Amino acid sequence: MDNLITLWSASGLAQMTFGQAFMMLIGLGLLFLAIRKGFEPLLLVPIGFGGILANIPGAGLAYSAVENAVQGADPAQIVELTRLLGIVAVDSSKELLAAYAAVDSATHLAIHQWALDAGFGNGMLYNFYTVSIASGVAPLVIFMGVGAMTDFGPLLANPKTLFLGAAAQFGIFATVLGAVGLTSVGLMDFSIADAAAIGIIGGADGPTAIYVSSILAPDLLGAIAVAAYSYMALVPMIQPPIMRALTTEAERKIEMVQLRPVSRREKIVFPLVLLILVALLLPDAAPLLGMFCFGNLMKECGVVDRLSDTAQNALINITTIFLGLSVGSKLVADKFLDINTLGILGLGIVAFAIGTASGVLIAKLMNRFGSTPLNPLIGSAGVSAVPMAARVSNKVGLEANPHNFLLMHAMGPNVAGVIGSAVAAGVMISLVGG
Amino acid sequence: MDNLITLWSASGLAQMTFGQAFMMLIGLGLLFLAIRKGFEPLLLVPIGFGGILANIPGAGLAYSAVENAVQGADPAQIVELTRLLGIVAVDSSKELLAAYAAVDSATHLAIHQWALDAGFGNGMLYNFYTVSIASGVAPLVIFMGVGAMTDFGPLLANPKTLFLGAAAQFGIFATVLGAVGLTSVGLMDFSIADAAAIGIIGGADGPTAIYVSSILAPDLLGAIAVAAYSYMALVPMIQPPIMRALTTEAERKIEMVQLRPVSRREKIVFPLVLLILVALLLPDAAPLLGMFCFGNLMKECGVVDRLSDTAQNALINITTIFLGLSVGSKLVADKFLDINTLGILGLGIVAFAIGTASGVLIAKLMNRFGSTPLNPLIGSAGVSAVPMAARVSNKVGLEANPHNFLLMHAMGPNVAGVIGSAVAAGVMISLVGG
Amino acid sequence: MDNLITLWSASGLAQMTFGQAFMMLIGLGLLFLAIRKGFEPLLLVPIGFGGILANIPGAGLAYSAVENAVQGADPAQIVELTRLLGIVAVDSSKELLAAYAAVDSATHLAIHQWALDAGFGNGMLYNFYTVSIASGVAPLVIFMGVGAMTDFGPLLANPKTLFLGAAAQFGIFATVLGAVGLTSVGLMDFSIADAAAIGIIGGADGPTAIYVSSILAPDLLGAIAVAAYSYMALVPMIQPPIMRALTTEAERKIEMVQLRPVSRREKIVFPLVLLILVALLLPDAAPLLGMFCFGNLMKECGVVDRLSDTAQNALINITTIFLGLSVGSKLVADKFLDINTLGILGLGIVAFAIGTASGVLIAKLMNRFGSTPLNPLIGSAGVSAVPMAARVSNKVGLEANPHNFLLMHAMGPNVAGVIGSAVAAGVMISLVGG
Amino acid sequence: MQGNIMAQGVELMIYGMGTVVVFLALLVVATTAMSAFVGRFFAEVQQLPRVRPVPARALETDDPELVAVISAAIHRHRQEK
Amino acid sequence: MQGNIMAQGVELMIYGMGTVVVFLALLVVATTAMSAFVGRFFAEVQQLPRVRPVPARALETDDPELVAVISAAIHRHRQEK
Amino acid sequence: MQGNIMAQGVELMIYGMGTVVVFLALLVVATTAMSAFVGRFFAEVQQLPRVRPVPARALETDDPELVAVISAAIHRHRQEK
Ligand code: NA
Ligand code: NA
Ligand code: NA
Repeated sequence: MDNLITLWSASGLAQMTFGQAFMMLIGLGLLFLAIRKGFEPLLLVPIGFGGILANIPGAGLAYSAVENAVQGADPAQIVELTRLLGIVAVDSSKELLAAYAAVDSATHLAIHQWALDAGFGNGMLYNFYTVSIASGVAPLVIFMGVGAMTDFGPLLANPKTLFLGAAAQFGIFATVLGAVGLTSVGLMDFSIADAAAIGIIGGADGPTAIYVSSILAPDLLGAIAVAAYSYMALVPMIQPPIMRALTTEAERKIEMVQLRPVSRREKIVFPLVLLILVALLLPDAAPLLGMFCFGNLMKECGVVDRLSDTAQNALINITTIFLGLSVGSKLVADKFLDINTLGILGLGIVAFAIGTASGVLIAKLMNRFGSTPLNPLIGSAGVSAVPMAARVSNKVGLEANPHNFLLMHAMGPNVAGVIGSAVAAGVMISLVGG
Repeated sequence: MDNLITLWSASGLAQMTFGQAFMMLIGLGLLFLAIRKGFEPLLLVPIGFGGILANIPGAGLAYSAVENAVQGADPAQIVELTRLLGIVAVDSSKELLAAYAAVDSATHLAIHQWALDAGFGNGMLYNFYTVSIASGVAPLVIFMGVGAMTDFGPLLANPKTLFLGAAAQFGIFATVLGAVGLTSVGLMDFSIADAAAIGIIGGADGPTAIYVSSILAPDLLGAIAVAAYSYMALVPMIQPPIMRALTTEAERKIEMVQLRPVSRREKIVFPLVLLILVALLLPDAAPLLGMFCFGNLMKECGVVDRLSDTAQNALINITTIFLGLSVGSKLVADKFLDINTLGILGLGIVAFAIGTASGVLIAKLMNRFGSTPLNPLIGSAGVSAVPMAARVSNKVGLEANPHNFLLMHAMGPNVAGVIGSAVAAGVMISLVGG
Repeated sequence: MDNLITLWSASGLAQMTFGQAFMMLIGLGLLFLAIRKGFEPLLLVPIGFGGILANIPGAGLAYSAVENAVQGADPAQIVELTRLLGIVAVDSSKELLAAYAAVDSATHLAIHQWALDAGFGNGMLYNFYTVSIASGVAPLVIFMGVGAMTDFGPLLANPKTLFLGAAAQFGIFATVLGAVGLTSVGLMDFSIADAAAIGIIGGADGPTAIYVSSILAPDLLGAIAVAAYSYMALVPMIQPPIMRALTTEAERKIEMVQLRPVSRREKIVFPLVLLILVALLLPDAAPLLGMFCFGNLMKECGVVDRLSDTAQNALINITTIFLGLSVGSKLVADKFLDINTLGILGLGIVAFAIGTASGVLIAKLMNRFGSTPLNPLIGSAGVSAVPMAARVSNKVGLEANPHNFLLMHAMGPNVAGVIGSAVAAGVMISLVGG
Repeated sequence: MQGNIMAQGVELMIYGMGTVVVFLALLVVATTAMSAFVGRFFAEVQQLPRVRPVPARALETDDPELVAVISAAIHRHRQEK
Repeated sequence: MQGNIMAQGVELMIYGMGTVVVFLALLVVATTAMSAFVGRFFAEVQQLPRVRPVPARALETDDPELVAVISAAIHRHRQEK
Repeated sequence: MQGNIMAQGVELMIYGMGTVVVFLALLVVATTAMSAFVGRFFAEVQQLPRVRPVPARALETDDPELVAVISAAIHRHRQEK
């Protein structure tokens, strides 16, 4: 009979909260979008599934040993915990965890040991998160793989398109302003670090967003990653109306001159040039852009093809699986269900829209004052979202002029946008991190 | 001359114990079975080789820094150790390690630091074990890969076969009873957690057995894993006599109706249904079945094929290599050579036999009271041992009736058995773990 | 304005030292050699790139949290650090770090926690180094992969060539003598452990050199690895003059008898024979040779091809990427730019030369006193540098006699050299390690 | 104590086997219901070769030249029909 | 305090966007210079199929028989020319 | 002290080189013995293409349809002979 009670009280039904049930539906919703609607399935399938796992009541898969112990320990153990924390008794688990977050590393270790001695352990997803994201390694490895898949040829053929990649990053900083604005009018409660992490959604680059969030605002990482990947999938819906509204029919018809061929040596030297520039100017962007350049050098140099192939396949796939599940661990109800999440989702789409608009407007400017014709539609590709945004430029261009293939031209600003948002990430980490 | 003595006393010959020599022969024997007889070579080659490595005298590859230090430290260092342990001097290394096992986490850390300061380190295999098995990650990753290789089509076409997968798990619990029985008559010395871990051999599922043992009875893990994989390889010898004994010729001739086609959508939704049921009823089975369902969803959803391919190839292979070597580390003589190991080997084969019999008998029952004909031979496939047990059903069926292809029908109970033993694992962890 | 100062003082230009700039040029030079000249690109591309990353001023990618904190902490925090170290105030970061290196593990932990609390973290490359090299796992995994790629057929057909693999290891020990000689005349400052690690360059085997250095002389690892891989790439230039100088035209023309066919069973049993011999005689070589034999057994046994394929491809490639970047982290200016590095580079090439000469001379001896003809040119292949050294033997042989294909005959001493240097590594770890 | 572990074993068997049976029985019900539901409301045209939807945006930066070439080829092919 | 965070946001925007633009502008300059330099001093014969230099020594122990066979074939081929 | 390290180096050379030679000499003996033993008692029919024994149970859940189809094909093939 005791066993029956043990089994029942250990069951999910007996412990399910409304928030957990709701978050499991959110997880199923993400899976639906990924599988049925094709929303960035490589990330949203693991994220959605991880989100369901994280919210299984009683399993504590997304919690650390300490969090699991705080929820499950008996009163005598909690007394010991408050002694270790050096506080008087508090009312709720939430306050205990807040007190835990405030103590120094030595006390953290002591309390972790207390949790182990009390028979609690880290949840599976918490371990995945620690190893893959908190360490920073998973986004960096994915960035290396993306580097090994990126062709800088179109960018090298027309380096001016780097300005478009810069312009579109305005979406990032406008969103920062939006986030602090919502905070200053009292609607939300974001710190400046939170605002910076939210802004990076506008970079339209998944690994960069996850990397920055993991440093500046780990609590918001779930919402930021979900927003970033969802809106990237929505780029074909978000961008065209903005692009049409800001350009004339005549501008959309502009045909661009054929790109010059780019030599292999230029492609080999380019990642090194970029790396040196990062080293001289923005060391805080070195991990992200360094790994990106390393991947690209492996691809272009032609003498380490087996490493490049692995970086583009086995390694990036393995990392993606664990990264996705780890992001899912941040969809745990008591962290995700918060008014701030709504703010993040709202601000994220604004970021995409502003980035698109800035790119198009600067492209118009460059067309007006430049010597060679430049179709403003390729400006929107500067938000990154590689290669979707470039395809959108191509598609909108074809609507206006069926002989106008903009794809190759849009790849320049598109990969420039990746560099631009990594630079923005470095600035933010430098100014508000640490 | 001193160097010559150093070299000689560091050599294996000077330090070899009888137990180590014997275990190296066991390791060679496992390699022979794997390579020459085809016994589950993917696991038994690494396990056998790891077993040899673990028993290399003087190398201490399977020991932690503390174990190595306890064996190698000088008297002054041992005095310091007893002081840290808060005990008076003891006679043997064994007692020191028992005292070490009893202290709390903070003291564990202090003693680990003492070992490092004394110049000792973790052995290579000990590190592999810690990272891959003690963390729980390797069995889970393998289960994810198995999920990505599993086709639930035959099960979905005939869900009633899930009952056969349930029935065959009786082998697990009968073995638990056997283990506690041997203990209560004083022949063996198993705790209830040990008994549960031994029982899981009857689940005929390697990663499940390793996962459960690593939580409930890490000391028995070597014997349990070796038993589980060896008996799985022996399924074609263990099962047929039992199947023939419990069925009539007429029953073995029963032809089953063709399975209905199963739609892709059913296959996509099924892992989610299973996951939700686990979440509601048995959170302690969530890591195992969660990863299994995740792998299966990746396979079936059709939009993340590159992740699914990696889960089925590079990732599962890498994990298998380290899992196997880590299991081998538990074949170290002073842990493996124990009367309990014989008990485990004996109980394991009983578990397989009882599981087979239960599956066949319940299948007979279902055939008698069900509306559609059901060949009792597919009941034995409920023990798992995928896909060997299903092939055995097919083969024994063909002997009785050369036109009777049972393979597809037996795949239903076969994969049901995987689910069934993972559920049993969850119950056991819930009831006797922690 | 403050932000502008923050950004400027965080920039690389403001913090660049001459040493860092110089090391970045060294990194570019290694990339040039790897990409343009084909110098061991699989290792030197990651090493060179890692070297550049390690020297990015202000990024601290190659430093631990403690090193970063010592360089960046404010005076109050440094006071706290000296209190933890139990020393009075010191003048330079270098002295602080020396004091840190001298304290026990518990104090290391306390100071690591101090660094975390002060807001500093491990650099990316430092983490890579810790996980891949300091743990020992990366060189071992690469050695397993090399084992899975090695064919012992030619060695088994003519086991006497093992003596050539032994003879060429004289380069290792002669170099040890050179290193201690330079120290005893006061030109360099190497400990006996340093000398042993430097000697292993003469083993002409990358993973062995990195494994030994990581245990005996981690500070010299960068220079040792760079020397080892560079000189391996230079084997076609270093060896031929020595080979020609030590042999007569008649000797170089010697044709060898066709190798006997070797059965599959011999190939399966050989790695086990080698393993047992290691276990009995030299346990300190067990990790290296154990993993090597394991890889080879996986390849030859024919029943775990999926594991063998993964060991030769995805796993070794992933490990190579991180191993290379980690070695690069040791090219950080304040560790690499040292008079000792010049000594290492000089001694390394001497080691290759002496190893080559010893191999050729012993081969001459064996030819004179043996019953079957033995071309002394295959002796040089005993240094390892697989398969480059064997190709060099073949090429020099063809020059003297266009019908004389020595490649297969040279593969015997070539793989024997791998075993020989792993044995030498074991002796050294046994005698001067720990 | 020895009798005690026997009792624990019996209990573990009863509750364990019970849970396994109940769980899998519920799974039979849920699976059957799911199949009926999917079959009724989301029936696929069966037996068609499985269509793999192209991911909306693969992780990789596709080769744009290839995309352009293929687009052109498809375009021509459609016009020729 | 609330006004303070607004000011911080504005500052972050100014310095952040400024850095992005300056950095990418410098990259335009550096890239253009690099392309000119490479084009002038290290020009490739363009449009040739990309030659992948064989690594001097691959990690693997090549199959020596294969090497021998290929060497012989190349040798014969050259002589026949 | 400086002379001391020289002595240590000489010692390391003597014992190290000695161990390498002794170890590889023993390996020559062991290998030769092993080859003789295998050749005498476990001789293979040589030069046959290497047969890869199918693992008794691969990790994967094989495609059962494929297995059935292949089984049938083999069956028919044998009967037709
Ligand atoms: Na971007
Ligand atoms: Na089972
Ligand atoms: Na060597």
